[in-house]
Amino acid sequence: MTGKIRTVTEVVKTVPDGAHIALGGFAIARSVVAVVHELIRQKKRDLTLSQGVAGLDTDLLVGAGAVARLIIGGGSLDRFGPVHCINRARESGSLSFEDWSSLSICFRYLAGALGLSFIPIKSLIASEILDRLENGAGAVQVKAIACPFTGERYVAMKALVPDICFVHVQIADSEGNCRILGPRWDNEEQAKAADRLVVVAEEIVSTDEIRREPERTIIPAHRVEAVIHQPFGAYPASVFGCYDYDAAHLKLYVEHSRDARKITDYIDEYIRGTADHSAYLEKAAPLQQRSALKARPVLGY
Amino acid sequence: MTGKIRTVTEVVKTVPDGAHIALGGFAIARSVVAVVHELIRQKKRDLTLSQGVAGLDTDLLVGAGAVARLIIGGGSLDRFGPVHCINRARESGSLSFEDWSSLSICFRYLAGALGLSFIPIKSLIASEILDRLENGAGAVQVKAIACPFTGERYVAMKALVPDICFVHVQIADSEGNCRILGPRWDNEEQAKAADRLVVVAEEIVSTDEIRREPERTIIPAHRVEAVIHQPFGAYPASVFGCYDYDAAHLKLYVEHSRDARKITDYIDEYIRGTADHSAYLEKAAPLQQRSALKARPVLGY
Amino acid sequence: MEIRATEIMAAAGARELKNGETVVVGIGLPQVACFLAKATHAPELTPLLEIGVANMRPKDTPVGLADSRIFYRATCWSGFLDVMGMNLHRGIVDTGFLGALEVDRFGNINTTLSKHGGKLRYFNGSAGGNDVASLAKRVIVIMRHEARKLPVAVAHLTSPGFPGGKPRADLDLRGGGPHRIITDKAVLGFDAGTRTAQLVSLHPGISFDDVAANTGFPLQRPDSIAVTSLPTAEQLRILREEIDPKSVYLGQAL
Amino acid sequence: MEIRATEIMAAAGARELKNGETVVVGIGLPQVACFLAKATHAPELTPLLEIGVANMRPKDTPVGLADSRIFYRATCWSGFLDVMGMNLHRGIVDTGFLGALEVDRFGNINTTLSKHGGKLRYFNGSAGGNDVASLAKRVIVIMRHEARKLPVAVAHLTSPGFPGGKPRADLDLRGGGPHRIITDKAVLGFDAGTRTAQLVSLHPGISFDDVAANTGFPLQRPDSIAVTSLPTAEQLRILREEIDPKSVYLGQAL
Repeated sequence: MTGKIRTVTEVVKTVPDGAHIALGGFAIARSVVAVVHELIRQKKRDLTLSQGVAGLDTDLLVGAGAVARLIIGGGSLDRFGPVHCINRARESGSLSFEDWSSLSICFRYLAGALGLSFIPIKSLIASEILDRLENGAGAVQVKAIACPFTGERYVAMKALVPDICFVHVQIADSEGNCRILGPRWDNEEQAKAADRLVVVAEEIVSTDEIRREPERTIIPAHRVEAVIHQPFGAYPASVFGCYDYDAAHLKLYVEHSRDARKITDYIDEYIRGTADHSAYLEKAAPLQQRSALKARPVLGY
Repeated sequence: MTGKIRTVTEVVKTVPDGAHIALGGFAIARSVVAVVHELIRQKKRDLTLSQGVAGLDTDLLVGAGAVARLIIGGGSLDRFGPVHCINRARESGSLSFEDWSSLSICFRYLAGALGLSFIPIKSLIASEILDRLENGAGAVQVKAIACPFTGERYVAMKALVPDICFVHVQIADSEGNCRILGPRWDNEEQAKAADRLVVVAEEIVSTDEIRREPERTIIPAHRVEAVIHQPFGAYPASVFGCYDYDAAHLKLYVEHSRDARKITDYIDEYIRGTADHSAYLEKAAPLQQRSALKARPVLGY
Repeated sequence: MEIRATEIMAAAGARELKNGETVVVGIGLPQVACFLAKATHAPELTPLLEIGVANMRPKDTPVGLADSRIFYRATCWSGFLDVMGMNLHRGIVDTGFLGALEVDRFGNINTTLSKHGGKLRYFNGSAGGNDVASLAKRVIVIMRHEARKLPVAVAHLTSPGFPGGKPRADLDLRGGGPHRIITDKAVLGFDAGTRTAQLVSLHPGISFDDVAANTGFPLQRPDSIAVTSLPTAEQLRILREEIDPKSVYLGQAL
Repeated sequence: MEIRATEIMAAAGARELKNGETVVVGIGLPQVACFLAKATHAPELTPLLEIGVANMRPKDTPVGLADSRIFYRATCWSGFLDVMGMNLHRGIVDTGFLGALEVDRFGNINTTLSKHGGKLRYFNGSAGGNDVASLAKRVIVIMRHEARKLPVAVAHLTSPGFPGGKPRADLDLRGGGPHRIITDKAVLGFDAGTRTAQLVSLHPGISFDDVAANTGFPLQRPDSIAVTSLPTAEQLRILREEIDPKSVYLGQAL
């Protein structure tokens, strides 16, 4: 039974311009590349993006000019380089930028997930991150408060409640019960904070299989609006247990992302120039190449 | 290698009178009976106990007169009956009592686990639970506050940080990496809130086994001070995946717990009258009886 | 076999649940009502247990919330923080079922103590009850219909309905509050204006005077009195053959 | 083979770690230093990764924190909330290792931007850096020794050391703050009174004048100058044969 299984094209059609999107990737791991490519193909505009540590997915969206506002804790492509498109956009001031830390973004998602409109934290204090938030786009998101019991001073942060969250997982059933293999960074909190949740799964299993190990269900089906079944949906990023990152393609990406014109060439060739994710995969990594990236069962990469 | 493996006797010797102990059981499931019995044998006094939903473990300690203060969200022995010893102590006013709800206790443990000195909640509002806290023992634990961003009114609660937490788990290694099978109620939050953490495990596995499925580690070793290996350590309560509750012994317990004198008879016979948990098991549930309670692998009970 | 009051109650409870909803249930009739709805008009219902369970398939008639039999073959095992924090407190739980020692005319619930005959006796307290009553969009109470269990005012306000008859918003309560009280004699609802309990329907063969005499607070006689629909033959078959074959929940004296 | 500066740095980092401690590490030299300590005097060290990893056994020289190779065979895979919330924010992380674009005389760290030559350039930002600097009991920075990377004041205070030279408590910061700056030329520490960076030891063959000339803030010449201990033969063997056989971290230009 197909349940909530939808194509990425169908799902992205339901994302309005200007929406606040939370992305589940971290640097070059479980990046929601299939979704980001389709957001670019469908020419979505003025998006607000939030993420703990931005990576390939967010850098691409910024490079495509789809983003008006960024709310992130940091950004990196690991050793392959910095997030050039994001950094360039900051330097040119072409988008509204909120700089946080990994834990403060996680706490803000946690507050959203728990239905708390605010949460205190002991990070950010006495830093220029806080100064910039207080004097900039984040001014209405932070406030100095004291513990009503101990008097200890905290930074109160407003809950982060994305309109829609996209998380890339290894295993799901057609109803949306999800398993995440390996570390989960802030995926559970961001997924449960969002008003709408869509998961991209490498593999679809039966609900009976899910019922065999319910402890492993990180996201239960009733929270999930749609399930996109897309093997290699994070390529060229890695998905633990499924496939490794493609170092050659990441180098190619970074070469292009250094330069505003060249990133457009990349996007035209690999994204706008391909009809869908399958066509993109055939172009960027034909079957033989994908097979070589497949994870070995014990190593997981 | 023995790592952090200790006997319940050794561990309980390190618990000072007057300590705040968090217990991991829920009604008649994963109750930390082996620890509670030893606390009674070693005549610990003036304990503060906190727990989400009190059950057999807490009722026993209260019945033995070891508890000076109770902080719980509720209490029950499921269909076997109410927590007679706890209710009787309340009626006679023989202990200081803080009545909360399951979620408010969980949020207070969460705050403790996250190193937040307080946390807001939208439960308790407009209830006599809150009135009693404000006018009684809980007065310094609750305070009305408003969200600094939305102005929404919350009850701020002080974090709950137990001196020592005892949690009964199915599987651990000798270093303290723990798996909990089945629902976990507030075990993770209370365990990570406490200043000291001791786990009682039904089965000890190698650390290599733990490294095969790290997603299943709910409590990592570096949080754990000691591991008590005690099969049937929760008897007559149930431990999902290991054994069922013993309905006959629970009925026997409830019959005794109804009456102040009779509960003393029970404690004298089954706890003070036995040298340790093995002697107690031999008396209360000889091998054949324990075998009959063993869980069937698929059903888990 | 004659239709039992418990079967009428289960069917009435099931009728209140819409397909696709998220429901916090407890052991006994709430769970039976939820699974009856799921087996009939609401297959995509998601039952949750406060201890950290979603979409379970109870087996061998569990004795309580902590019984391994109740969370058998669930699709998710988590904890309080997920079910009550990230669902209930997040505001996405549609219906919460609760039992009660007492429910008063404003739907306030007491599960903490009784003072009958001047003697103070304590019971289980809130557990998740106050959280469900505070936060669920809609609360349904299932209980025995008895005057002393339906007083003008509860002896202890454990879980809020409409305290003082006030609108929930004025009290800073998020959830929608009490929606139905389903008893062995009738279904009660709440007047939108006065927020007091009103008769919705009488179970077949039960008179208004019987209900009024067994209700501790004044109950207004409606101009026309509805009768609670009986369970259909198919509902009875599911209740008796699939959900509770040993008649553990449906056979008990409430 | 000659002892490399990176090997001296790794050994110096390892020396700062006591057995039984909990340590938040990153990719590269911090991870190498941590595993050197674990393989020698501190077998019960627990390395944590912010993404949700405890006690991993990295394999095949990972390229970063999100590389599956770095969290291989961990004893626990969780998330930010566990590692950074329930460990770091809970106050039980003993040491946090950080890298930096710039570190100033008060140990304040910049990982956000550079303004060299008047040109504003942005970098990775905080990620877990501000959280570690704010909350760990002790912070150790490992970096290349260059005047422009060790300025009087950072171009952007991403992660607090002793801002304004003030005591951390006066600033409401919980963690202990910067403890060591380990570079390819020397080990720096912080004066308890002035909270400014001081020379702790020079690596063998490095002169004070060399270090002073390559430090952007004034560095006081101690009366007697200690020399950083070289890695032992056993430490070198472990570094070269077990931890980084391909010389990926130890071979790189910092």
